[in-house]
Amino acid sequence: MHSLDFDISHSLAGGLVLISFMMLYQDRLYSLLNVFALHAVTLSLAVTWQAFIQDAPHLYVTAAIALVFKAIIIPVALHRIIRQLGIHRDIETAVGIGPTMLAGMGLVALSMVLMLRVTAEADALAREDLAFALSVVLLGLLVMVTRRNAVSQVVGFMSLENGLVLAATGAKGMPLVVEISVAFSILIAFIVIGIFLFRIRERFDSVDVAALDESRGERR
Amino acid sequence: MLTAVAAQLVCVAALLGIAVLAVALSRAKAATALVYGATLIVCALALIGALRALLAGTGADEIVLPIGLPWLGAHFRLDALAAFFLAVVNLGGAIASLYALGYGRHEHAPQRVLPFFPAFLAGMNLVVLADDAFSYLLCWEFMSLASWALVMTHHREPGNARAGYVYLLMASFGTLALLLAFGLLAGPAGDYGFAAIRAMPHAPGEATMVLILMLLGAGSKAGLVPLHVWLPLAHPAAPSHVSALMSGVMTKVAVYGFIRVVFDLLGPPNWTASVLVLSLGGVTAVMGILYALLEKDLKRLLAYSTIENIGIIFVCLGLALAFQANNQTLAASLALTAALFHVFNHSLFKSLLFFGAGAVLVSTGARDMDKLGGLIHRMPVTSVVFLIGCVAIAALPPFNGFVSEWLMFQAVLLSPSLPQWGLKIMVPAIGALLALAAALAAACFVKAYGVSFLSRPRSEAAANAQEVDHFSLAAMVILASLCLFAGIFPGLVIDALSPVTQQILDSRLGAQSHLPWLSIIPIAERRGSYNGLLVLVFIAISASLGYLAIRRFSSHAVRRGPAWGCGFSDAVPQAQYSPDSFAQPLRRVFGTLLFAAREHVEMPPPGSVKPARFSVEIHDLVWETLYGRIAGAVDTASKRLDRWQLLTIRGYLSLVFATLVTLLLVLAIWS
Amino acid sequence: MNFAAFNPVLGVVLIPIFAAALLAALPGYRLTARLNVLASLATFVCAVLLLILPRPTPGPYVLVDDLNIVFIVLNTFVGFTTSVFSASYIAHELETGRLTPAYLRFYHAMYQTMMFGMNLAFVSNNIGLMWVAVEVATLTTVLMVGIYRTEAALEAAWKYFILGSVGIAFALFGTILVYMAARPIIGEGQDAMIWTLLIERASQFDAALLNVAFVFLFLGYGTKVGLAPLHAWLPDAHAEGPTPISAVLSGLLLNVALYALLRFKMLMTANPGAMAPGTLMVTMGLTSLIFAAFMLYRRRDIKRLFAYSSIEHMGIIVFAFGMGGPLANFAGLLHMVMHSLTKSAIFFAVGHIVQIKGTQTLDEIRGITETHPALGWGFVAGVVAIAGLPPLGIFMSEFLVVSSTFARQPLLALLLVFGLLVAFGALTLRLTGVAFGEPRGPTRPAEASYLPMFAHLALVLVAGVYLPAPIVVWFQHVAHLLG
Amino acid sequence: MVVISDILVQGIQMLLVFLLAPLLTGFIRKVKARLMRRKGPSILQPYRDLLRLLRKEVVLADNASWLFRATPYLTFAAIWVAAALVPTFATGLLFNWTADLIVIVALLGTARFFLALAGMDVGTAFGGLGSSREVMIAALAEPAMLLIVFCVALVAGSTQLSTVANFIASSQVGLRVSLGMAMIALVIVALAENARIPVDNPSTHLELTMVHEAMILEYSGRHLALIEFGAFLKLLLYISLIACLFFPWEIAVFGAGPLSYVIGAAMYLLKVTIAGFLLAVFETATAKMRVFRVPQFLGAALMLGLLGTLLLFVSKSL
Repeated sequence: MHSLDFDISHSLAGGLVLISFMMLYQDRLYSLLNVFALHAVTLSLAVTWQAFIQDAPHLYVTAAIALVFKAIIIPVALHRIIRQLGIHRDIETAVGIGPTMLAGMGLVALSMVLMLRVTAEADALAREDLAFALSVVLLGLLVMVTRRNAVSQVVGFMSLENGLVLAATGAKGMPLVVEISVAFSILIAFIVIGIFLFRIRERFDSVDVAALDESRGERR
Repeated sequence: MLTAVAAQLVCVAALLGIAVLAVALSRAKAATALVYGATLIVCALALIGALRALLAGTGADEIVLPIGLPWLGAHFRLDALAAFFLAVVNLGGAIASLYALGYGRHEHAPQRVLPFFPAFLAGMNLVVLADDAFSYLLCWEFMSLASWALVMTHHREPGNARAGYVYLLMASFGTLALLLAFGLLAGPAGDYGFAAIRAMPHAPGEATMVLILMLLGAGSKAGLVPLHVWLPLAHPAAPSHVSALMSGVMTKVAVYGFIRVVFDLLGPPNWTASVLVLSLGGVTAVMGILYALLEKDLKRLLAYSTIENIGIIFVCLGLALAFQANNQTLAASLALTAALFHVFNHSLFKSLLFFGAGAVLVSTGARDMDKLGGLIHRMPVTSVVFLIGCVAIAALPPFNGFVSEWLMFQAVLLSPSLPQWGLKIMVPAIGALLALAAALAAACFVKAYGVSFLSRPRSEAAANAQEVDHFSLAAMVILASLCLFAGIFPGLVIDALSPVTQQILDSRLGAQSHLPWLSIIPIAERRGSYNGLLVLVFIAISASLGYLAIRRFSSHAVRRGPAWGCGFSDAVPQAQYSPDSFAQPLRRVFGTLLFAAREHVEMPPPGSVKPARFSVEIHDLVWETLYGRIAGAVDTASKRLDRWQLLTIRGYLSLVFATLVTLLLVLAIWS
Repeated sequence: MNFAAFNPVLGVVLIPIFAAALLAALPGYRLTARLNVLASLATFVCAVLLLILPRPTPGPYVLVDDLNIVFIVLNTFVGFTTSVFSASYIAHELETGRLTPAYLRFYHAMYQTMMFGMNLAFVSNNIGLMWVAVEVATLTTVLMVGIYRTEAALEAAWKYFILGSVGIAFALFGTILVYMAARPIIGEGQDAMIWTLLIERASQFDAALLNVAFVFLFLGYGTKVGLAPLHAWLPDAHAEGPTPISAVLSGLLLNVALYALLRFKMLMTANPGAMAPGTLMVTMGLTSLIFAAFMLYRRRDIKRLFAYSSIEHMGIIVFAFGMGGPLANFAGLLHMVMHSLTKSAIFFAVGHIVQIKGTQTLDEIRGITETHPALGWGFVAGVVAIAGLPPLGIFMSEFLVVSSTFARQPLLALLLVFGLLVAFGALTLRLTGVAFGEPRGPTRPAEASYLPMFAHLALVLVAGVYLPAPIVVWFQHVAHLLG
Repeated sequence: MVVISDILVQGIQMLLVFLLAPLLTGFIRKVKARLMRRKGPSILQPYRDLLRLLRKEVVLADNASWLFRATPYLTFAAIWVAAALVPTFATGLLFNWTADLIVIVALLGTARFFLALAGMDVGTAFGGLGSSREVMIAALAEPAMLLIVFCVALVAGSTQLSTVANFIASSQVGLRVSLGMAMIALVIVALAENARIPVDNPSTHLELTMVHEAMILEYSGRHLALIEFGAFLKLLLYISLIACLFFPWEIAVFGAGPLSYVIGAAMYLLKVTIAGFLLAVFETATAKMRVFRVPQFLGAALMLGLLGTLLLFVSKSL
């Protein structure tokens, strides 16, 4: 039983990392959103499994939030935004896909080295879980850093947050997990609304640097 | 009954009270008279207290107040060294207040001076009294801050803002250096009390480090080259009575700090340390006076001359260090006496000269010597006292400046007894530098007096100048008489200084005041002696003899006529020697190397009616090579770093990301 | 109601949140501004009661100890004075039409919500709750920064929001890791997040896990502290929001994050196997100090200038805590208090100056001491204090930091001194420009009370010369706690 | 009784230098003239010049101040006092301990200070030119002078002239290279200080080459007489100084009795005569140098002084 528990959660968490890699690989916005929806579904599965094996019913709420909000509402909303704002559908990369993948692998290796050594005393499940979660967090951040489109950056942030939820649920008995996942969902909602309201069409750095400096009165 | 130190602190509190009162009164008409009158009285009381403590020689008197650093309290101590410097401070303060009773009336923004003037005096008093590192630094910076506010009095005048800025920056630099020095002295446990520091042994390397830091810290306040740059900017920018205090007194407080830490707290020095002090002092003396020589702004000239005098004082201190390091305490006390004597002297004549410059400024509105001239006819009293100041500062007998330089040369002449070859060879060379500085000082003050007070007026304002008020004149006359007094009765001053050397070096010069004819014999009669009184009497007798003889035997006829101008009579006043042209020979000799001075002559071809043009370019190499580069480096660095401020959000995120990854990598590799 | 049974902790937390609800509902500028002041005063009174009355025993959610009481009192005090300042400031904003009454209502509600978040963060004994509270405070300030809805303000708010969110995520990850480290020792559930329990057993935690946790916490909360290179949001947020918010940001919000950092630092030091957090803090502190010092030179906007100065001072404070030891910790604590008081006083002055001159551009502000003596000299005193000159309070802490560091790590002290000097040069350069010279721009008198500014400055002045013994003992105890 | 004789000897010395000074200048002029195969004026001509000047009226510039009129008396007095303090024929005079070598140098400095001021007073270009060049020369001569003092003081262990003279006369010293260097340096300084060729030409009146003469151009009548007299005294002073420091042979020790005083006086006269003769020969054989060559000339003195001091250290340590 223990080994089955372990294998399933292991493979789900591993799947999450894999899907993070897939995100790095995407060069179309729509496909990125789809991959992200897959990410969220996988997360929701992983959380459900954790709820089951930890016998923690409140985690089902978290899983439900992940499924409904992140796998369905957000991708749909982003689809609409892309359409309505007429966002260019290619993903502009600041760093090429190849180097990004390499960097991603480096990051995963780094988190493995760190976490596996770190949590030698903890139970294997938590250990693996943490290592994967850290990988997901770092990969999410990598997406944010290397992609120029606002939408892909939001996606990066959300996958980062998925990593957090993974870690939180993997930490057995951790209180406040639900609250945290709710809080984060609100945060993400804010971001998405922000994009829509402020018409940040292309990227976070859409504003031309020079214009930005003038508005700050800092240019000389 | 108050103890001596408590009485001094009461005076300080009174000064601070006056400062607060001045804020409240600043709009009132009588404020000027009230504030300066009150500071005059308080400073006079404090002066009496300090003199009593110095002359009575009752030993140290301490008090701890429950303020300042919480677990330490604020320690204050009045010993002979502090008493001497308190006397200098309060003498300067009292006379400056007297002067300001008249001079202050011409101030158009008194509310910018009145609160800070007493605060400044209080700060200087407190620095001298402070007996723990925290109080010391706090008071030190308070003093800087108050004087900075005074420098900013005339903030609208061009250049003054920059002067204040450079001043504040250098003051802060100095304070930080002092802070580091005290940090070293106090050790990791943080024993900031001077008593604890004095009791602690200090390793040689640490001592050298402290000395260097003190040279940076106290030296920047005193004006050692190359830390002097703020001084000629800031001192002249303040109102003249404040300039007098800054130049005459505040630099001495810096000297006090140096003596207190290096001689008192640090214990016996290493002789190599003295090499540093000596060479810095020598360079400062010569450079300072050369700058002064090239200057044509009267107050800046005086400020540069302050740098020279500080150099002289530091040379004396370096000599004292050298002798002390070799246990030749009598010689050390001679050198220290010379230093302290010069401290006293310089506070007198530099205040006098700044007062004179202030009087000139009031009556002509000009500091630029190119606009002065002929004031000896319009300002009879000022011109006499200013002349006395000039003679005194040029180290000419029978005035006081000569006595301290004479003592210093006596100390220099004792240097062959030093065992170290480096010092043996170096000290005479430094002595020659000082002789050069003295001669240049004479040249410089011939120029200052000759151009401003003698010759023909170079501007309308100078031609119509009026003598200043009686308060100002009284202050200047008092200082001039003190200059003469200290010059002809040097034995009294030396005896008054002996408690200080006794305290610091455990050695003193023989008592002088009972010697016949009031001579001074610092070491032994066969080594050298001097009698200012007799020199004065001789000169007076000879001059009167000459005068009487001439009155008796020669023609009395006097005919007034135009000056001989080679046939060109009635030349315009601009044809006279100007400050620049007066300095030209010496500029040619020294300037090419030290100031990268170049003369450009534009001579029209024969037959052309165009005027010939002559211009001189002078570079302040210290400023350009050192400060200019530092400013440039800061500018470049900030420009480069500023690029990191113009990133996009993604850029910033990348920074965060990079930091995270770096830290994780470090963790992965390190653990 | 029995007075003894009254729990001031509840007051500290609940008064702001109720006030927020009330303010959101009430119309009218005068009333709401007064209510805002009143609520802040009441909170402050509660905080003082908290200080005076016997401490409540630590529960699962609430903790009051020597460390956080410093922060609470300071926080509520500055919150109170800022609300006084805000009352006169906002009136002017209404007049000039920069704010509408509706937004004003929002502003006041958010102000109290922010106070709630900060106070909650201080009193919470649960690291998860603390995280939530910090985030609440952050998000409310985000909203306030963008309240003017100019392009620049929105951009600033957006930047703050995004960088803040990443910080939030990091901090959360760190918190989870701490929980993971604590779980095997303390057991599952809420107990493993309770600070008092954590610190008791910290020595048994897995050191390596704590290390990773600390890196994340440090970066997460460090983003809010404004440590370089995580500081990018800070200058914009300060410059574009209303000035009371700038004052609160610099004076208080940075402290909240700093407080969180300190708590985790204590955890790290309690564990013998964990890496010394000092090195990291010292490095980042110095980086922030020196970087911000250079940045000060090229600022053209007066509020941005002082925002960088906040980064600089946070650098010094983090450096001091990183050095550790009774002296440096004492100094760090003192510096933090002094910085809060001084910096908010400066922002009060800056607020008035900007309102008079109608511009934030440094070059267009000249000769304030001449046209507005009280305001001008108040500003001078503030800048002089923040630059570390005596007899004002920051001098004492800088004195202690530098001198104690120099005796232990001379090289670090030299770097520190270098940074201080560079920053000093920039600040005084700007000070000279703003306070002196030929006056420029409008010179109408300010219709404002300078009371909050002078109250802060007076406190700073007194603290610089005389620290009452009880405060010293208390701070020393805290310094000892911090290790 | 002793005091009276002391004062008497001191008075004789003062009178001696007073009387001798113009004679020395007359002598030098005579020798120079003879060397140029001119007949030259009488050796007593300087006295006559002085008397003539005294009888002339004073022409003052319109804007001359009191300082201008007081300076001749002051400078004369200062130089006379200085000259009286240098032992000529006897050491240990009553007031010798009033002042040492440094004071004497400084007294001359005072005199020059006031003369330079007076040169500035009237406000003509000449006065300024003279003053500025004069102070330049002085500025360079003084460090050299100090090194000479140092060198001598190092040998004798004193700056007191009587002590130095007695010490060197006591022939414990022998011949020293460093003393020789110091002497050459002192000669150079003396030439510069007395405005002699090659630094300055006392008899020129070509404005652009003048230094000292330009400075006192405005003086006339009794004022000029005093200044001229001061210059004579100064020349004698320096020659006495050289004699006393480096050739103190047969100088009378204080209280040694009238005979040794007489011998000392005779020797002194001889020394002065020889020095005057040498000076005249030197001045005849040399040309005046450009003003801006003077620094190099005086720099040589400085170097010699320094070298002398260093050599002394070396020889002392051997």
